[in-house]
Amino acid sequence: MAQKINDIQLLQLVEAAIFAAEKPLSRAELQATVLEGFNVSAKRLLQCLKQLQDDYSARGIQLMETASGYRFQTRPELSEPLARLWPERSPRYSRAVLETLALIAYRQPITRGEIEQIRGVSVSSQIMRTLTERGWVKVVGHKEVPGRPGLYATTEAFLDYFGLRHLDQLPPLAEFAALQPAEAELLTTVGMTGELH
Amino acid sequence: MAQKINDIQLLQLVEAAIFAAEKPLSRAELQATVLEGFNVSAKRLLQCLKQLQDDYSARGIQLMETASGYRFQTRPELSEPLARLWPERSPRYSRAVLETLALIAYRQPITRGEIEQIRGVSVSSQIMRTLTERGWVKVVGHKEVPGRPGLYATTEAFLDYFGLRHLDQLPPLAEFAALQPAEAELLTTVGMTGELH
Amino acid sequence: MAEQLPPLTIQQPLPLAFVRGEAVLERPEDLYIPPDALEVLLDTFEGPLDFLLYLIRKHKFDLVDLPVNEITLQYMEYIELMQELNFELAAEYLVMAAMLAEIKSRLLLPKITNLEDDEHDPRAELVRRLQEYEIFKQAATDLDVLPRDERDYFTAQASLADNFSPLLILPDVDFTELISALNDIVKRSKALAHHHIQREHLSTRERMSRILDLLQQRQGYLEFAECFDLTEGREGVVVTFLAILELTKEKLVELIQVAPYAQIHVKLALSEA
Repeated sequence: MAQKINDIQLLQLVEAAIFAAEKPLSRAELQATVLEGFNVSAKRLLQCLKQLQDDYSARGIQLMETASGYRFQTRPELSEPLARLWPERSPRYSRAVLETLALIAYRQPITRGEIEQIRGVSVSSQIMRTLTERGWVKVVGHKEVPGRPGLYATTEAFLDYFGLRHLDQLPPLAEFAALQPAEAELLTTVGMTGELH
Repeated sequence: MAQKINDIQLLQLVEAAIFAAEKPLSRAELQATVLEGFNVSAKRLLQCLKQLQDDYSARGIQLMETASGYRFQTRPELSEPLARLWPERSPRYSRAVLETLALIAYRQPITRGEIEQIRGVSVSSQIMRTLTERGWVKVVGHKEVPGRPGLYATTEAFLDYFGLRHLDQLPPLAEFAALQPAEAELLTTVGMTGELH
Repeated sequence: MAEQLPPLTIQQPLPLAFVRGEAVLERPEDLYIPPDALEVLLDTFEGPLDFLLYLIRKHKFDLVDLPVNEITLQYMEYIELMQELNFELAAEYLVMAAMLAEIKSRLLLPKITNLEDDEHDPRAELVRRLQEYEIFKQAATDLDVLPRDERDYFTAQASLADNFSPLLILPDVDFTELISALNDIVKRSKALAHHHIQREHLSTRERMSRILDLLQQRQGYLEFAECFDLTEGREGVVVTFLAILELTKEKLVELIQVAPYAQIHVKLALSEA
């Protein structure tokens, strides 16, 4: 004693079921739950789902068929503004990140190896990635030594963030040059020290 | 530097946001999240929501405004077949729970002792716990009498659950005026007793 | 709910009751109530007020002009019956019994005060409580039929598109944090410090980065003159020149001149391999 259901009622019911279910609903699940007792043919259900897909084609959400069934999902183009509904605060930067950034700012262009030499500890790829993804540092070239390590420099975004127009607005660190012994020696040797100021 | 957004994009974004959010979204929340940077006037947003309400008026789901904001929900007429999606879920509440909830809703803020006085029986801690855990009632203060009993009030979640925007959308109480003892006494004194029944 | 209750014992003919001016005569009913039915009865009521209301409605008594004698009699019969059957009665039921008995006895006393004063009607307080309870009992029923979530409607939700990722709020860095990080390095590296203390303009280092960046964009090859921006003035030219010298010295670039007086080119240094 199957109940009758007209096309509009069928559409409403299938639509509501897919929206209300916590997970994608397959056609078999629709038949076994909300459509139980209505005797809706497979063809009719398919038509109904096609109709729903059309109805939502120009809307903010779309009816998608995934491996486990049908579900509504937001348009991919809207992901960026929708992201603001779920802001995630990332943790503060570690000391290592800040020291690396400071060294790149003052000693650019500089390789990761040179940073490690000065800091006296290894610099993880994660640190370099953090700074690169933030858009504060970038690779501006490669040092022509074995392994061709990347040469890091700060970006305009870095200056913008800290409200600087030029790097030389960073406070001078008189002692800083002393940290590169090899270089300091070289400079002394070639007698160009004076001219560098 | 507000970005431009056309009416169709606005509709899609608001629609997607309400569908994707875990809880009802107020206009203020929409403005502060997905619409941030678009400079959409209050009037335009209201029109957009009205448009959405119209778009869905004949569908299996509807756009509703409850106490804490807008959400899409399935049509009440579809509840019976839809309930088959969750065979185990059918929350029923005892009369004791419902009477206690009604007293808190209509007489808030109210102490447990006052509820017991009106109901003529003690109110178990289990009942108060059920209502608190559902997020329907909360302690909003303490009555300054010995023991400083908690004063209970209903929450936005309570209104949301019952699809209400304000407490005054609750069904009116029968002959409520007659029931306020202080008021009734006053009326009696001035000889209005007859009119109270 | 009341309709589903078992028939109640009535031990005496009911008095005539007037409901909205209409006389109603209830006939005596069966005396016997099975004990388990009484238990169900107790569970059905939300306390003595609920029970009293049931009795009042069942016998179509007028709540406002409560016939205390009759209702007390009815009430007592049930209570006694339940006590005889050793049901554990909530204390509230016994308190109510005492209250009814008290009202009844006060009604028997000669009235001293003027009769039209409602406040001195011993029934008034009980009637008020019954009325009040009945209204909230009704409110609870009304609340229960309100359409509600998870029963009459369900929240409609959509999943997020596959390309969705939450907005990452990146940590703020204070300028002083950067400086203090640098100071730490300086302190830590004291041991490495060389006697020759060099102070270099940061603008030179910045310019070095810029030239490298430009070289990358130009496939590693630039005319010497292209490195200079004459609008920067003398100082800019000097900074650029120093930067090129420094880059050459660090073997990051090579300067190439194919013939005397020919154009000088700046070229990214290539490894020997």
